[in-house]
Amino acid sequence: MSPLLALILLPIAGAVFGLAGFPARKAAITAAALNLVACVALLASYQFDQGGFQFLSSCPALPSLGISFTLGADGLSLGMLLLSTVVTLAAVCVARAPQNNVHWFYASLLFISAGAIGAFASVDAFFFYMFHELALIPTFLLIGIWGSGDRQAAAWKITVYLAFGSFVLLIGLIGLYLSMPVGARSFDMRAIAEHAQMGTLFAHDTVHSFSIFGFEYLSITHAQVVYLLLFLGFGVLVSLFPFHTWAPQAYASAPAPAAMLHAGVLKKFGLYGIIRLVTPIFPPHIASPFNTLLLVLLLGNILYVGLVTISQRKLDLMLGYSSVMHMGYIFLGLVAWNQIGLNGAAFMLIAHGLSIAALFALSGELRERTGTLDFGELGGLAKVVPTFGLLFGFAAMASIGLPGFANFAGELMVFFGAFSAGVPSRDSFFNNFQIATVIAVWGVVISAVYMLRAYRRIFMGPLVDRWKSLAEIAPLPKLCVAGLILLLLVVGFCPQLLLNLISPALIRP
Amino acid sequence: MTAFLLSPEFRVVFLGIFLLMLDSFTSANKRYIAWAGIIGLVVLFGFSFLPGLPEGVFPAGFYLSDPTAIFFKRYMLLATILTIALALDYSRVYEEFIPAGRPGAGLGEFYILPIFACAGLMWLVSAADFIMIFVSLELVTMCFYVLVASMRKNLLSLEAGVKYLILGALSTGFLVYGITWVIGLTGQTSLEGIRGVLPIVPQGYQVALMFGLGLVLVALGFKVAAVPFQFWVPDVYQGAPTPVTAYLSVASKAAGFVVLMRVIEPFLIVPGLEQKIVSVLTVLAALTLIYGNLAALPQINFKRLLAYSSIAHAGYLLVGVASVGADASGPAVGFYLGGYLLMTFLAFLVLVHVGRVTGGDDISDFNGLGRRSPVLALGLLIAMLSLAGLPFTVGFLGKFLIFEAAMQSHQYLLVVLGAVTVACGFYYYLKVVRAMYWQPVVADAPDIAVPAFTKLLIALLSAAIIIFGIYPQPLLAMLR
Amino acid sequence: MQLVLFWIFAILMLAFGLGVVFLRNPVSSALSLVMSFVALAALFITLDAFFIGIIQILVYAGAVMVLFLFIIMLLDLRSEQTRRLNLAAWTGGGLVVAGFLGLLAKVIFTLPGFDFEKPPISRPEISDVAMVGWTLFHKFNLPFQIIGVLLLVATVGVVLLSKRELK
Amino acid sequence: MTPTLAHYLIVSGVLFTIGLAGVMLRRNIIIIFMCLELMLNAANLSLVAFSRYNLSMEGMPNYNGQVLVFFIITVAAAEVAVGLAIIVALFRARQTTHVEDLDRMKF
Amino acid sequence: MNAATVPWIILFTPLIAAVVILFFGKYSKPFSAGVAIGAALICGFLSWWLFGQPDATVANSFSWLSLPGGFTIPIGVTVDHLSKVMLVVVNTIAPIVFIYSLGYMAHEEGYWRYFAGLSLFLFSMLGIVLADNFLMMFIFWELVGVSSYILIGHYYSKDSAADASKQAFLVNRIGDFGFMLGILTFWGLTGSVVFSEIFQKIPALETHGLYLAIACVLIFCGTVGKSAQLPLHVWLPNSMEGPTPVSSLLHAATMVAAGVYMLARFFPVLEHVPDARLVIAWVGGITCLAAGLMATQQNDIKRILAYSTISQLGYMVLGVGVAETWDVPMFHLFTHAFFKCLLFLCAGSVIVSMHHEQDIWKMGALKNKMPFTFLCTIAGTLALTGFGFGSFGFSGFYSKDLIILWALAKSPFLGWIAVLTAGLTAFYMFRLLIVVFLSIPRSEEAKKAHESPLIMVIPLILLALPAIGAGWPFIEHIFFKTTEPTDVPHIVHFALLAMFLGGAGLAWALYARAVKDPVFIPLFANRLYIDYLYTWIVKVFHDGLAWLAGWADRWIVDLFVAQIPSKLTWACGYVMRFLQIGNIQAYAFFFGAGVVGLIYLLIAR
Repeated sequence: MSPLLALILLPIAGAVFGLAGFPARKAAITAAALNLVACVALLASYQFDQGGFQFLSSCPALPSLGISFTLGADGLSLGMLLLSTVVTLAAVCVARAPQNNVHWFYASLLFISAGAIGAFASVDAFFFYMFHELALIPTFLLIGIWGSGDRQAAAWKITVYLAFGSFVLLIGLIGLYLSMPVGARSFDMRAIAEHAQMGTLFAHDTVHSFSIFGFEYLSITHAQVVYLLLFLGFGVLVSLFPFHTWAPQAYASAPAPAAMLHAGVLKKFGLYGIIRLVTPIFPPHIASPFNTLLLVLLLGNILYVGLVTISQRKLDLMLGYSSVMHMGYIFLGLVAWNQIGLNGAAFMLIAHGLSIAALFALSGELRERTGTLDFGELGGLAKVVPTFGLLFGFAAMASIGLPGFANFAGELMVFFGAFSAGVPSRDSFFNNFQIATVIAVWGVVISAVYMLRAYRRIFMGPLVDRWKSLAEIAPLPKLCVAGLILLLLVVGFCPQLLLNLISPALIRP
Repeated sequence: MTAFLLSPEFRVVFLGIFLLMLDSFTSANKRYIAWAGIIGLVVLFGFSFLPGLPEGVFPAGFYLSDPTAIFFKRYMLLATILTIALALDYSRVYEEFIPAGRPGAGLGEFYILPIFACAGLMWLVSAADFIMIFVSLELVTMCFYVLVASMRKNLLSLEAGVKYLILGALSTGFLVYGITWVIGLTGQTSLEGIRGVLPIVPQGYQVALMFGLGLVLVALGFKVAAVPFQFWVPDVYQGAPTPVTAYLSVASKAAGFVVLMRVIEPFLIVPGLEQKIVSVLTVLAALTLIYGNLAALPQINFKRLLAYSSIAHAGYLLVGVASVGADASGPAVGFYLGGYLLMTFLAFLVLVHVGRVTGGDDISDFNGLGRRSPVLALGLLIAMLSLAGLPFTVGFLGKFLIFEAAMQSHQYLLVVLGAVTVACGFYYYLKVVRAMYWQPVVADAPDIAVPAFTKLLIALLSAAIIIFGIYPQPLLAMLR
Repeated sequence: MQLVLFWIFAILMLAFGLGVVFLRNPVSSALSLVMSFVALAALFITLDAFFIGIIQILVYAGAVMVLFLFIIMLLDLRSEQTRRLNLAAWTGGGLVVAGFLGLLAKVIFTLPGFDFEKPPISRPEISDVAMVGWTLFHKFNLPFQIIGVLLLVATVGVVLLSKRELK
Repeated sequence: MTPTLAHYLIVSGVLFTIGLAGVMLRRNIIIIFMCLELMLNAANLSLVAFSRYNLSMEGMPNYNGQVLVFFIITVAAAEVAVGLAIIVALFRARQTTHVEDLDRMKF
Repeated sequence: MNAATVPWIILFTPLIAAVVILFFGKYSKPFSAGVAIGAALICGFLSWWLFGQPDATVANSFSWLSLPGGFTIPIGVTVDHLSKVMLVVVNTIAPIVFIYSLGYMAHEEGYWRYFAGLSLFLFSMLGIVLADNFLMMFIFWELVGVSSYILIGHYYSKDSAADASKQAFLVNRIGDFGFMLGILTFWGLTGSVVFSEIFQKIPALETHGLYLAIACVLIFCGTVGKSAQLPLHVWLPNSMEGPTPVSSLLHAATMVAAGVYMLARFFPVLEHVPDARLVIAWVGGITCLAAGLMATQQNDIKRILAYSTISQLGYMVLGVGVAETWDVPMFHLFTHAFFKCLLFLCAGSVIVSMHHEQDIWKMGALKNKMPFTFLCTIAGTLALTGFGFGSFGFSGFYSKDLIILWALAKSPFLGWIAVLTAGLTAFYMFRLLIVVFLSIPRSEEAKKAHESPLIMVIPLILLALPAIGAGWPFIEHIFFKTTEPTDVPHIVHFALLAMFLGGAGLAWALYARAVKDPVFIPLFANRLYIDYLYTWIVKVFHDGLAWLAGWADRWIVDLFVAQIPSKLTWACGYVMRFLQIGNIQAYAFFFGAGVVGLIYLLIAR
């Protein structure tokens, strides 16, 4: 039995205990804390010199289709697991117990966590997919029952959207599976990668031509169909422009811990999936025809969504949009298709997860206290809640990629990766990637604009009378957010700590 | 001869006759009849795992005992057991609506007719001959005519009965006429014989053969609720007694699919025909997917919603049937049906109990169920998630296998349509979840007490949904 | 000669069939159906299917139609009141009927070699009752038993559906 | 001059269509039911014609078809019994046999 | 302690101080101040010590981020003459200003925040100075931005301060945008971000002239932002919302000079790219003239100094563009740091005694009440205006004239602009001096003003000395090896003197007795309307665009990817439902139609 199974089962056990009548909050916090400890222990026992997937355990589930319940973790997954457990603990601690159905509330949170952990600990693409979906319903319930604002619409939107996206993804996965030679098909990520290396994947790629009234409008190979399906599926899950509108609304309506878990951890599933199942597998000749399209879309994320973020008048929506915007950077790193970009993207996955979790935790706290996140109604809060302001300042600075925080190192690698992408020789300058990089770097300015504007509106300026007696942030949330920020700082100062963990898993020729 | 008479179907018939006698000649409490039926069927279900009868005791070409048939015989037995269990819980409502001289009169038949239907269904899944198909199909249909209309003081039940009667008879007409053409042109009644004759049937007969087969497809399409032959489904499902609805939507549909796959199989060896059959099935599947899923969106009545959902599932199953090119399509359809049984019965089980207390079957009657009865709510939650196709449930794996088969036979259109409609499905299934967990309880609504046996059933069905959703191998092994 | 007989009975059958559809009074319809069945039985006999022809008259024209008539009388059904003439239904129905006829025509007229005469039967001395019976009990034994179960179910069903409430 | 197989098939097809038309056009359930019987009988006619014209190898009519006719007649009789029982029950409850009155459930 | 570790100690001491203050500072004011000042003093001593060490180029870096593919970003210190000089400047002025803050901030709240910010700033600034590669420089570049943000926003409850801090950060980020692109381009060209490696490869890249020029100009964008060159100068005057010591240290002496320092660091590349230097020279020249013009019509004492800073930075950038070595602009940076810092601290002293009144038209005749401050201001003014002739003068005289000479040598037009600006400088500085310290008191506060406490006056005196003498050749030669251009006509020296006298005289004539400003030139008073233009651009374009995007996201994108599909689907379902009409006849008809359709598909197609 793999210790990873314990990692998945612990939150579920916490949820079950909570549902069975134990004090839900305590059960949840205990489970999350134990899980974090377990994860750190795993990290400590990972054999770095050996590399690759470890803690493997496998149990055939559907042998006829090459599906087995295989758990295992390499550096990248360990990084993601660490992110998941850290954010889970923070989310559970930050969560304010609602008046009704407390046990369901915590159980939902823990189920989201279990789903994310399961996905990151799966080596089998099929179970990787399945675990992600496990979190769908808890999210629906969390937003629908304990959300705020237009919660019903938001809950519907995120659920139906993600359901659609994940089924597109499922089709893509099946397509990938079917492009292996008969008899050697498998959903094991390692096997898929091996096939890709040996050239047996897409070995008999067929061209499909689509024509209407004799006019052939599309000619596309099976591999390209699969590539597009995977990218579209993962893209919807990650809120790739223009399929992003579910995210801000959902995060704005979700209770803070749900937003933390979803934006911080679960949404990373799609990008992680691309790192695992798309980048190492598709040879450039299949992928490159779509580069321009993907670049345009991700620039939509950075530039257009960035502008949309600026126009927001409420903190929660703004944070939601900002998280959508940052996905654009990660995509840029992935599309760059090279070592630097890939590492940058993976690095940003974790950095962004931590920073957005901290931000959502704080915004949730703020909403609890003030009942509003409207910039127009807030102002000058640093006067009464200085610690709050300080923490928010740190988190905001982290999120806009200030050096010293982990996000910066990630963005840096992404920019360098993208800038050097697609250049056969250093002599030909200004191909699509470089133009995209130039625009993407402007995103750094955009994110500074909205973050500072928000900080200015909420914490600076004259204190609004209504908030004269606002209470300072409670110790536990403070500790959680400070912990997240500390992690960001540590990783930001010594990015090599994290890179040593993840980069062996991200070797590209 | 004894072996022949002791075939599983006859055992079921004998059980039915025994119970009928019990019902007529003793004044036993009708519940005992139901229990006796359940126990008898469970025993027979157990028998089905014993080494089977030797091949060859059955007339050649009539009766198949292949793994599919055996699997579906168990399937029908299980469905019948669950139906009777459901009927037990439903009996209080049922009693109100049957005119009876003494308390419980008519209940006996209500418990016993499903057993005869079960025999018919078991024959049907073994049938390898058009006459056999016709006769057993009619046996099943006859049971259902009676069962659907049996709550005679309930106008909806009567109306449903008439609708089912007329449209069912219409489809029988088409079936018979289609069979006529097929038999007439090939001179063979058995599928085996037809397979043998088809390659030497003159080219010119193909059109007429397609005409006949098309009419048979129409009738089977009626059974499985394929658009455009689905019109009876919502009305009949809504009006029929709930256990009957469940039985109808599971067993009758499953049998329809088994027969459908058996019937088209011989015709697929002729290349010209195969392509046409597949494209017609594709059209049917696409229409069914779209209609079932889309029309379900605005529903507010839960039973009707389940009816549309049943159409939608027929769509996914038809995708599997239309993927006959893939070797995995048969097991995929079988597995899907297996999962469909579990989740549908779970949903109806909860509906029976909620309906018993609230007296209605609108979605709004489920408001606050999470508070009123956590067990029922959890059961229904699992059922809905499985119907919607969420991973770790058997419903998801079913869809997965179907999509896999479809991708393998390059049915890209259907696959994409499937993905889109799954998203619709999430909407309407989650509407129920929303009602249970989001919506407030109606003021002073009492908690719903659930009998222990029902709790056990809910637990068993939920567990099966999840276990087979993670480890489907046992089911799949039965199908191969 | 046979052809003449055939046409006579065929036209009778179809005409009475139309009568079923177009006569307003249910009783007329039912009687018309009886006549149609009788004509059909005659057609069976032209096809040397004596047993089926007799059964047709006994079971159908006799038992079944009596049941129909009995129920019509019992329920005291009057001729169908002309509610409003449902133009849509008639056009729609007409279209479907026309379509179906067209398809049928295509099927029948594309069939090669269906205009051959009746082949002679090799051993006309064997009674077809015997042959039908033999086939039924030997070859189609299993379906026959199933039919038995079916009749049982129908009986039980009718009983269930017709029980009266004792006040 | 004897009638050919096509004759019978045409006549039976027309009869079937008449039955279908009746089902679609009549509003009285009992008459609709009668029309359904017409359809079944049309099928019977085809069956018998096929069995007579496509002789088996021994030169005898194909009795398989005739057996099916026998079954169809039996089933039809049973169906009529059950169907009429349902219709009677309906009439008792609603005092009508008109299809247009049966629209409690829709959409 | 050796030359390899000392730079690291210098670099990290202030950071440690900042962290300590962050965690413990709020409990004790003296503790905060003590830690910060102690750290600054340590840095100061070590810097001087280091300055005394011989130059040794040892590789002194480690990899901060490296990937298996060979991509490495090092963090390392470079200790060469240039960085030593800069270290000395920064670490000399910083302790003085820190100490001065003790007095200035004595009664302010947020003491710990202030000193933590100062320490953070010092850390960042030293990082820029010591950086041995572009990325490290960029990292600290951003960090000085953020410390500047914190310090400008010290009075965050004031709208103007909050806005100013935000603006400063954002404008700097715009500059950093170019900077980052420049780094990327250089990396693309040379495959490295380390200065020494880039310098080695540049000669081989002569063929890529255009790319190289673009890259240099992009790098220069960083300077434009940080050193407040046109067109990104607007934030610097607004940054005066911060406490005066901050203005003095960050926004006059050191941080804003970082842009010039960076160009100097980068000079080996610029030498090979004349096109880029031309751009740089023009930007510098235009900035120095425009800022000088704007300064003439400001009324806020700190703003006048701020524009003067911009103008002087313009000189320095001009110097980078025209001079033969980096010593020329760095020399001006060196002198300017002292006298501008001094001037700001004097202004701070005035402001404190005027109870935070900053309008010069509320002041007047302070010379007797604040004698030390007055004398120091005179020293600063003379240094800034470059008073002197022949071979003797105040510090600015040496450094600024050197730049003007080089400008004349390279491009007469730019040279004369610089000369003209010198006259403007004299005018606006004497305007300030006269209005504030001479003439008549114009308010009650001015009448009651008194000298500042000793802790503020001592730093003034400490700074006045280098302000006077830092340019003297014997001192200059310790730090720099400047050369004069050869072929400049001597008349220019007279012209400069004339400019000084003319400017000062005009100021005396206009303002000696003025109660309020007798001159009003709207164009200059309104800062050439550039601020308004930016406000308008930001409002109309950026915000407008953002609003448009927000609108589009809600009403177009969301409509197309979410609303329409979902509503349409629902509507389709709603309509389809009506097929289920409830009527058996209709069902039979649909059934029949379905049969016909299906059979048609099967046989007729």
